[in-house]
Amino acid sequence: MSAKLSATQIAWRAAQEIADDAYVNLGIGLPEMVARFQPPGRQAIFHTENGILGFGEAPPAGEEDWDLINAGKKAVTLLPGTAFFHHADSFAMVRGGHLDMAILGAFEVAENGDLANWSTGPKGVPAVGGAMDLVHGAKQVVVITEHTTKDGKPKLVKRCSLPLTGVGCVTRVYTSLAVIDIQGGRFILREKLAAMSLEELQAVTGAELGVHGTVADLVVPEL
Amino acid sequence: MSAKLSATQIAWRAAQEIADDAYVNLGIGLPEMVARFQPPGRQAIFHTENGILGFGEAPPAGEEDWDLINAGKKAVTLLPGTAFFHHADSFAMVRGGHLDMAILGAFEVAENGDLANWSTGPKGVPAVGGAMDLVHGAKQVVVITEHTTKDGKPKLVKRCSLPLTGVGCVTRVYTSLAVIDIQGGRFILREKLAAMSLEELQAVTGAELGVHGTVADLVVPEL
Amino acid sequence: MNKTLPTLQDAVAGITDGATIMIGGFGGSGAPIEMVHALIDRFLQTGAPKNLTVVNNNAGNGHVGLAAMIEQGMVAKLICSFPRSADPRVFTERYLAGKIELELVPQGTLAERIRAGGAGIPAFYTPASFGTELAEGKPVEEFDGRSYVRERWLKADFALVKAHLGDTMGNLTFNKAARNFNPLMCMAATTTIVQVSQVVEPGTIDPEHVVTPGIFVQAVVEVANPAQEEDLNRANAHYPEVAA
Amino acid sequence: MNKTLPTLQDAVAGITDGATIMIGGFGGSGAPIEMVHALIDRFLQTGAPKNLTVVNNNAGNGHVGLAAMIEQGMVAKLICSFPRSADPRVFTERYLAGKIELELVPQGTLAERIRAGGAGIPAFYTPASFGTELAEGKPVEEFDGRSYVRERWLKADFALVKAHLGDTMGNLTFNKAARNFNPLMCMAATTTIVQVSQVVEPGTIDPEHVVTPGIFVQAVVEVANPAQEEDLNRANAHYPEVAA
Repeated sequence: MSAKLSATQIAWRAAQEIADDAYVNLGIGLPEMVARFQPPGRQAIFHTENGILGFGEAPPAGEEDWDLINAGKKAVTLLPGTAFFHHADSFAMVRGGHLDMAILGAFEVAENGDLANWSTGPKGVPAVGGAMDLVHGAKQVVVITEHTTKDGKPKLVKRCSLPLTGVGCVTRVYTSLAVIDIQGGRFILREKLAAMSLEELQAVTGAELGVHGTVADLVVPEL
Repeated sequence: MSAKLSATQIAWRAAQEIADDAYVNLGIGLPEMVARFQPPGRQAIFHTENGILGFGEAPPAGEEDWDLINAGKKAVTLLPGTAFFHHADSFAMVRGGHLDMAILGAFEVAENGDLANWSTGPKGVPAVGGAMDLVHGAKQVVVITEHTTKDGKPKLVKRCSLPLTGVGCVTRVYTSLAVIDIQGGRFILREKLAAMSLEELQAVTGAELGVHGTVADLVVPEL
Repeated sequence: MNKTLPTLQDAVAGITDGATIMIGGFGGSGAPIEMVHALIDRFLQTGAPKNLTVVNNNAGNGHVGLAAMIEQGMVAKLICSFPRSADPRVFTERYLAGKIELELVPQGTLAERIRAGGAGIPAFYTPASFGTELAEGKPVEEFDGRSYVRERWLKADFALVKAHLGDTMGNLTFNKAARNFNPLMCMAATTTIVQVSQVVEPGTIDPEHVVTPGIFVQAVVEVANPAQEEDLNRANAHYPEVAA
Repeated sequence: MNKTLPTLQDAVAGITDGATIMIGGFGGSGAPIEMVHALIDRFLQTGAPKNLTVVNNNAGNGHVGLAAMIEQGMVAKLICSFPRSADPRVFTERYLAGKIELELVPQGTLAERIRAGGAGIPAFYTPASFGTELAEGKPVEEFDGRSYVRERWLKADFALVKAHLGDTMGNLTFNKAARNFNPLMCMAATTTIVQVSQVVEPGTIDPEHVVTPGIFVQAVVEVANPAQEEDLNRANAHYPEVAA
């Protein structure tokens, strides 16, 4: 295993925690990958903001139906039991607390559960999509992310410096180095790569990593 | 013609004012009768609160489908172009200003357009139904009513004494004696029975009847 | 995933004393009569559930369904828009005797409050009831020169709903105007229990024709030939049956 | 009753300078491209309409549909949730140059504001955006211990919508996830104009399967084989066509 998990491996790890029959929304980009790695025997029902519940994976290239897409505008397929609905009903599912889990990407996650994932500041074009609704609606809001930015700065921080997506909303983070819960305004380390010491992990994390009981090894297959 | 219009005749008179293709909600009771008297060549689309647009008249006795009823719980029939929808969508049509006309009954109508039609006071069981939504939603709110109560008291009054259904909402009243507009906080007489003088009509009306221009004869066929 | 339950007894087994229950239907159309009768059976056998708050458009008709529940004394409070019917005596007598509480809500506001409960909207403004006694004590605000009343969402512990087809994942269709409050109540309850005329396999209902997606449904039970309240009342039925 | 119009030119003829226009679709799915192109044709021929406020989930992709409208300079302001796409350059360049105004709205709030506009709800509370810069200047209130932001309804002068079947009374169905914002926008505009793949007679669409009842629709025009924005963009199409 390399020094950190690949994006695919982070997605795999997060997928192991999705319960059978759970209703789950996967954010655009990396989170979309999670669907591929559900453990055998488990079948979550995936929701997409643009009005589909219970869709299946991407069709082969050339067989796309561009009226059958997910929130990332990628083509998906039907499964038995799929339902279509309009955007207000779709966000009733989100805001009304009907989803079991939302899995989102992040620029920063703070130890108080704040999430920043929509804007890198006043330059450029801001785009929020459904993230601000998802963070307040799903029963569990989970983040998957690299542990640090490309230039090595912590993405898990004491307080977010970037514009917030939501306040106190994230309860678990799967990173390229660790699995971390957010409880009582603190990061609680649950799993870390075996090759890394707690001190090394702390050094690339922007707020204190608490430990309750044992910290398990973060074990992910080669993918 | 008798000294006043029958209930059926009031309904007939109101029906003459419904435009072709208008979307119309008819209140429970007397207003339901209006649908029968649309002039030849005109076809309004009737809405009922319980989730049907474009239904037809009652089926023959014994052929009722009790899942196909109007707001008065009377059986209706399908027409080509009927649509079913749930109660929130139904009242979106009402509240959102999509209906051209609502025709309601009344206990009292005041010269300021206030309507009282749901409660006769603290005794008995109050029941409001959809009236409070209809009076604020339809583009035109019309009342059909006897001109006076059974014991001869005016139903058209200066200010309502009974609990209000809506404030300043009624714009026209069809009674057993007259057709009256409400404009600028006043009753304006448009039509009256030819056999009745203005003074006689004023005597059974609880607020001043203004006259703008001519007052036409209220002419209704025997029914 | 299989949300079906084998019997009506299973369907109503979890309903607790003091619960808030939304019961679908507009008058008899869309009313889950068999499920309500199963709940009455349980009450007669065990004394529970009682002290219930019921949300329904009406207050029952005759001596079956919701009226029979009220007649048994199971209902402490009713939230409805129109507590009148062809035969409203069961409710009327208890209400005038002070034995049941009534919260009267304009019908469109009732529908919107239930939808808001399901959609995570804690409050909204409506023109309905402005200037009337049903708005007393409620915040009022002006928008664009018109006055509106603020209303709160309405949620429930349970929704008892009648649908037409239901697949094992809880996707539902309804029959004609029996749709009414049913899809909204599915959204607004912690536990939504649906009696359907037929349970079908996922994929049987065209995804374009699903009215209530399964995410809003926790349990489905088949009642193959459901009674119509109107027919029962025309036959002067009582539940439970009384000796003639 | 017959709400059909013979041509796309008729459909867009009444749209005025400075109007607020809702345009359906989520990305390309459900986007009424042919109707938007007819509107561009009219602008190129007559100089109108311009100075438009457009409500859409996105900000166009490539050089067709909404992106082409923006490229022609017809749009003064965009209200959307996600002004990014595979090729967002048309919007991005105008935005960064200060030539187009952007009101960014969380997607669920955008949908609910449009529904509220159609449903006569002038304002509602949502948890979305609480504590973020998108809530700045908006009233905040606590309900049951949680904080919510008050949002206003969104209405439009016109909605340009794409549907699948439409009958002459304006009853509509949609194709799969091309439904998205389209039924909501039908409700929220003074004049809703719909391009459908096929016009059918009333009664052809089962009343149970009507998604948008005709009361929300003012005009219907048939576009038999509508293009998909995704296909146009993969072919690097421009509207109007540019010399290669």
